[in-house]
Amino acid sequence: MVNLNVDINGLKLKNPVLTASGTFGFGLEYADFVDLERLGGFIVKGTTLNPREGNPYPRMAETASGMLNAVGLQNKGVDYFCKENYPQLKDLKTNVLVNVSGSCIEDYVETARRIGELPNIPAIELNISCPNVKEGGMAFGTDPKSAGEVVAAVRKAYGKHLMVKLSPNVTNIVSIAKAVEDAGADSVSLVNTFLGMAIDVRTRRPKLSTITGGMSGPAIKPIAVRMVWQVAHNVKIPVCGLGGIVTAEDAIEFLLAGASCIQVGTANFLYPDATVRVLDGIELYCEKYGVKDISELIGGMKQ
Amino acid sequence: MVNLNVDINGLKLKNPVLTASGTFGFGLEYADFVDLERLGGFIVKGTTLNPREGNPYPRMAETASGMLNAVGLQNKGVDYFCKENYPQLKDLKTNVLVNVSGSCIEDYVETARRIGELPNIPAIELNISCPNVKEGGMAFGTDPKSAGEVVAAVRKAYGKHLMVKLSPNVTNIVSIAKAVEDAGADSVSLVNTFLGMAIDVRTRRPKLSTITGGMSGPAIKPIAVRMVWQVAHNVKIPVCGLGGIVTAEDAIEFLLAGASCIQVGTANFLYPDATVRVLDGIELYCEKYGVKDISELIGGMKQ
Amino acid sequence: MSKKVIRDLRVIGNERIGGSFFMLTLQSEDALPVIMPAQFAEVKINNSVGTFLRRPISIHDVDYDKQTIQLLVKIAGDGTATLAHLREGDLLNVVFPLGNTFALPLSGRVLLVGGGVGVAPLLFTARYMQRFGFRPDILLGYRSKSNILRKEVYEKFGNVFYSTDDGSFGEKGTVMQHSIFNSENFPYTEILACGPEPMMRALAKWALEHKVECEVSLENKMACGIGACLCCVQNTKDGHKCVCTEGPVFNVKQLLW
Amino acid sequence: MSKKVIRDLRVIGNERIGGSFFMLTLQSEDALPVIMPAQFAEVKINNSVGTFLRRPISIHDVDYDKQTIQLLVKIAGDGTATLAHLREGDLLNVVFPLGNTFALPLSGRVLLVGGGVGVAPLLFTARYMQRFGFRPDILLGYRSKSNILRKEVYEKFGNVFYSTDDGSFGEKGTVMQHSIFNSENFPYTEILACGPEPMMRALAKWALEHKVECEVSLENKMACGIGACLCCVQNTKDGHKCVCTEGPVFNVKQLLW
Ligand SMILES: Cc1cc2nc3c(=O)[nH]c(=O)nc-3n(C[C@H](O)[C@H](O)[C@H](O)COP(=O)(O)OP(=O)(O)OC[C@H]3O[C@@H](n4cnc5c(N)ncnc54)[C@H](O)[C@@H]3O)c2cc1C
Ligand SMILES: Cc1cc2nc3c(=O)[nH]c(=O)nc-3n(C[C@H](O)[C@H](O)[C@H](O)COP(=O)(O)OP(=O)(O)OC[C@H]3O[C@@H](n4cnc5c(N)ncnc54)[C@H](O)[C@@H]3O)c2cc1C
Ligand SMILES: Cc1cc2nc3c(=O)[nH]c(=O)nc-3n(C[C@H](O)[C@H](O)[C@H](O)COP(=O)(O)O)c2cc1C
Ligand SMILES: Cc1cc2nc3c(=O)[nH]c(=O)nc-3n(C[C@H](O)[C@H](O)[C@H](O)COP(=O)(O)O)c2cc1C
Ligand code: FES
Ligand code: FES
Repeated sequence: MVNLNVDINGLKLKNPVLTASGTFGFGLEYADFVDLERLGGFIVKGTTLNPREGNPYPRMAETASGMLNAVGLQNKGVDYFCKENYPQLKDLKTNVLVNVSGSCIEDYVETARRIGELPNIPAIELNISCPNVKEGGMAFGTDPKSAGEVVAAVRKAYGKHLMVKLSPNVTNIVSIAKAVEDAGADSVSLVNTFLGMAIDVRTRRPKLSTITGGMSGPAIKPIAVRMVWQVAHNVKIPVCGLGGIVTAEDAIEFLLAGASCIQVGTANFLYPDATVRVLDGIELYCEKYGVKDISELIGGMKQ
Repeated sequence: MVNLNVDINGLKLKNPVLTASGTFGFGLEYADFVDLERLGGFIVKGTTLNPREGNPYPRMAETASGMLNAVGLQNKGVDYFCKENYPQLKDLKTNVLVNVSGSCIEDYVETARRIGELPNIPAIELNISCPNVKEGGMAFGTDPKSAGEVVAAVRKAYGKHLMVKLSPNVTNIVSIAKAVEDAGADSVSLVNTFLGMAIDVRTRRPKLSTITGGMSGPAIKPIAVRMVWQVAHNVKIPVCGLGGIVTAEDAIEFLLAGASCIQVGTANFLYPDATVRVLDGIELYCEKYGVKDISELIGGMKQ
Repeated sequence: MSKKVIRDLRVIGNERIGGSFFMLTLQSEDALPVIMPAQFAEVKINNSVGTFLRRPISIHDVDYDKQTIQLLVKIAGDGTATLAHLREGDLLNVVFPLGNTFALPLSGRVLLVGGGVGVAPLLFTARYMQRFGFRPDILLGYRSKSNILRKEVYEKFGNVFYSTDDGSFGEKGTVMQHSIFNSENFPYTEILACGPEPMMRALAKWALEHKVECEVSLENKMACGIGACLCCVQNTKDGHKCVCTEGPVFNVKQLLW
Repeated sequence: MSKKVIRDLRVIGNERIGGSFFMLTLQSEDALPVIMPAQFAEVKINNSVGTFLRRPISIHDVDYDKQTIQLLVKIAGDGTATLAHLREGDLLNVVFPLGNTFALPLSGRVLLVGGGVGVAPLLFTARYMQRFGFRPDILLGYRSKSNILRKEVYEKFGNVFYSTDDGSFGEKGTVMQHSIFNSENFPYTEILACGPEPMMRALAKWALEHKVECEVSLENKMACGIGACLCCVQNTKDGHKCVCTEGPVFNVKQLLW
């Protein structure tokens, strides 16, 4: 028997497998394929203070080993979440985290505060890295100062576990991670999507209505692993790693690089049961290589 | 007949197809597969003032739709180039550019100066973006101020066409491009490789001797196209686009985004005749879509 | 809606049926879930380097006894071209059944309208109606006589009318130019349609003008197919709706066309 | 070295030959270029999603009349597994012939030593020697009797000695434990070897100690295969050398083992 429990700075997960916001809906979409309670937890779609219609169609383009999206945080707002989604999720025996987005500090703070009132949401993931909204979003996550400011403000209004999701579209990811740590984050997750674009050469038009969008999938994994490795060796708070994880081996690569837990994102579209495939694969790997406790893998890369 | 000529701020190319430094050797390696004189030009391996042995093996890892390399600018130094390589290249009826690298400003300047004395090298590509060397390299290319300094210094010592190659590992590629333009660059090329890493989960060791390396190939194309689009709309000097180009359609995507010429890199490893495949495909595309002059495509994305 | 499944289905037939069309017959080891007309499958294409995401394909026909589903596919690019090369015995990983179904009663005087590969979901729709004792009329539009797909099968389930662009079979012109839409009285209470967007837009306009109930099945680009990613949205009078779960079938009154 | 070509070769045979080994026979429409012993091909594997770069595979045998080359391949991962599924008539895009050849004379008393899939280039080496009237001795190391590949073909070209780890055929133990290396006099003037790195390191050590000329063929990871990328370097007494162009064959005196 392998011990897969991890403790992310007080947030207890039965295993390190979470899902990435925006790729797992509200979890229930996957209930036909996945026993949700087997997961370490899942992170629901980006939630904002007010409802958002998101960006116009087309919002998606396929790329080599990846995809671009320009959903633009379509969601029904935090109150709808509290009233309609939360009751369906609150009794699940797993960790349900809410991904909180905003276009100004006040919005982030107020959304976080309202989520904070829900007893069975143990943590939020603060999204300061969405490339698909005009104001806010990624702008906060690409500058240490403004990243620190929004985290500090939310920290005051939110008492539970505060995970902050970082943008990879930066020169120095460590400086952002440190700023966020100093401002009171309990953990960081990385990476969000890379800003990319694609043009249809037949029509000469951009493939996304917004021209640029966020790139995800296996294509980005090597950059994501590098950033996780850099951050994990330079901050004290735990790191949640993601970006292109499809298989258990991918997940283990992030753990070896220093992540304490991981998120499965775009892979859910390829295999709606990707999360349990990854989970089963991690267990198998541990058995095969004589790993008794998942903590042996975390940061376990040999040099 | 399609007119494929482009004029890159005085540098005349018979077509927009160049090759990316480090992926095309000194050109002659490809002579069995490609009529070198058909190309708009080619850019030879990164050259430094003194010989360099490069990094230890292993230097390469395959990734999803891409690869990591950690060659580390192995080369025999500028004098060897001038004495041994240049004579073999100087009579080719195409543009041979030298990619100039260094670990301090003085090295860049002196290497550029020596290359400047070779009558049949019409331009250099200044590599301020190599992620695979400890000092210099990418450090210059990730900060507008130091990027501007090295370009200004080389500008003084080098009178011919000065193309500056930008690193994509930055928050704001436009600010770097502008700094380089202000410092006297004649054109910019982008992108160099993305800093990434990969771990072998069986051995738990990094797949590269240097842990991190540079990622290239189709995986990075959407990010590269986005950066080219941003830069082309914010500087006046021409942009040479690259990153993941394998097919003519890929090349045209860069042209539509605003590149005046393109470079074929990693694709040369997949198909040693990739450059002529791209060139033939561009011509075919122009015929099919009634494009009379390649300049109609440059920046031709409709919004 | 019934439970969705992810399954490796075995290819037991892959038939070229003219032009760039082929028909895959896929067998499941376990009993099939309940499948409704217009539902679709998301197919994982493993050995096409250019195909990252699954491909949505309508369920063309269902045989619960044999535990088979059929997909009628047109080669549109790398992914579908790779499917065309599948051989008997190969496995195909499929997520199904996905999407909603027609909301209008399938019991009145129903006209099914299809164009090109849009005819795919109509066969199972007609078969489904037969099970409840109804027989739709079916209007199929093709480019030319040689493009007509599986003529006899459709004719088992309803009266089939044809229009071809070049007049080589049935009436000449588009489906909208067919006499059905251009005679004094229109005998149907509902129209259910699937086909290229321009055809559906023209049909929607006609139906709204003539106050005939009309539902169309849309084909937006999808990433997940199960309502999780919000990529496939169609703008409607009630805002963005997911084509994969709130569609593919929409009443034309809902659309902002 | 002869001109390198990039060609679509037609698969005219793909034979499973025990365990995870198979042999591809590939035919060229045009005359083959001149191929030397130990040269290799870079094979493009198109329909494996996990395989981005070409795969280097030694040229196992050559038939200039039939315009065929053969590759002896061991399934090591996705790429080689995909090759194992090629069927007659499929096309395979191949860049060849690549690399150097043995520099030692292939005319003296030559011992060829191979282990596992490292036996691949030795067949063509022996055939090449025969053409000039020479007959090498060949020592092949395998895990077990059941792993022995193409026994009769090697035996056509030389006396073959075997060692197996479990002693089920030939002498028990590794090739280095074979009596050839452990008797009073060693009758060969040169050793040419290909196999797993530990075997080659042991052989190199022995050859240096016993002052016997020895060349080994290495298998570093490659991206381009033609000397352009500088990824495949081997550290030698003269610095980094490209295994794809300055190798795959190296004299053990050159190596820093
Ligand atoms: C609900 C639904 C049902 C469908 N039913 C069928 C069917 O029964 N038979 C059939 O042949 N086709 C059907 N399609 C269309 C089919 O999904 C596309 O033809 C297929 O995805 C193209 O993939 P490709 O890799 O061959 O081509 P690509 O190279 O990906 O693209 C070729 C063309 O198809 C379009 N396309 C690409 N991906 C999608 C996508 N995910 N959704 C829609 N269009 C896309 C592209 O814009 C391009 O114009 C259906 C689509 C939807 C959404
Ligand atoms: C000059 C040369 C000649 C070779 N000749 C033969 C031969 O005749 N028959 C044969 O079966 N194999 C031969 N190989 C080895 C063969 O190239 C690898 O087994 C193959 O690349 C593995 O690809 P894969 O996708 O199946 O496995 P992967 O999943 O890529 O890897 C499986 C294993 O193979 C190793 N590997 C991956 N890529 C390479 C590479 N480019 N070079 C070396 N090792 C790699 C990996 O590290 C891993 O351990 C040769 C290699 C070289 C360099
Ligand atoms: C369709 C889509 C929607 C997304 N929406 C959100 C979101 O609302 N909030 C967020 O923080 N990240 C969002 N992301 C980013 C993912 O959570 C994740 O960071 C990214 O996709 C990289 O991981 P992956 O490669 O495993 O998908 C979204 C990604 C996709 C593909
Ligand atoms: C093996 C290898 C070596 C490279 N060496 C250099 C170099 O010496 N100088 C340089 O400016 N870029 C170098 N590059 C970067 C390429 O020129 C190019 O910027 C990058 O690979 C992206 O383009 P691609 O995706 O088309 O390969 C190298 C890339 C590879 C893969
Ligand atoms: S395709 Fe993901 S929501 Fe419809
Ligand atoms: S593989 Fe590129 S130099 Fe050898």
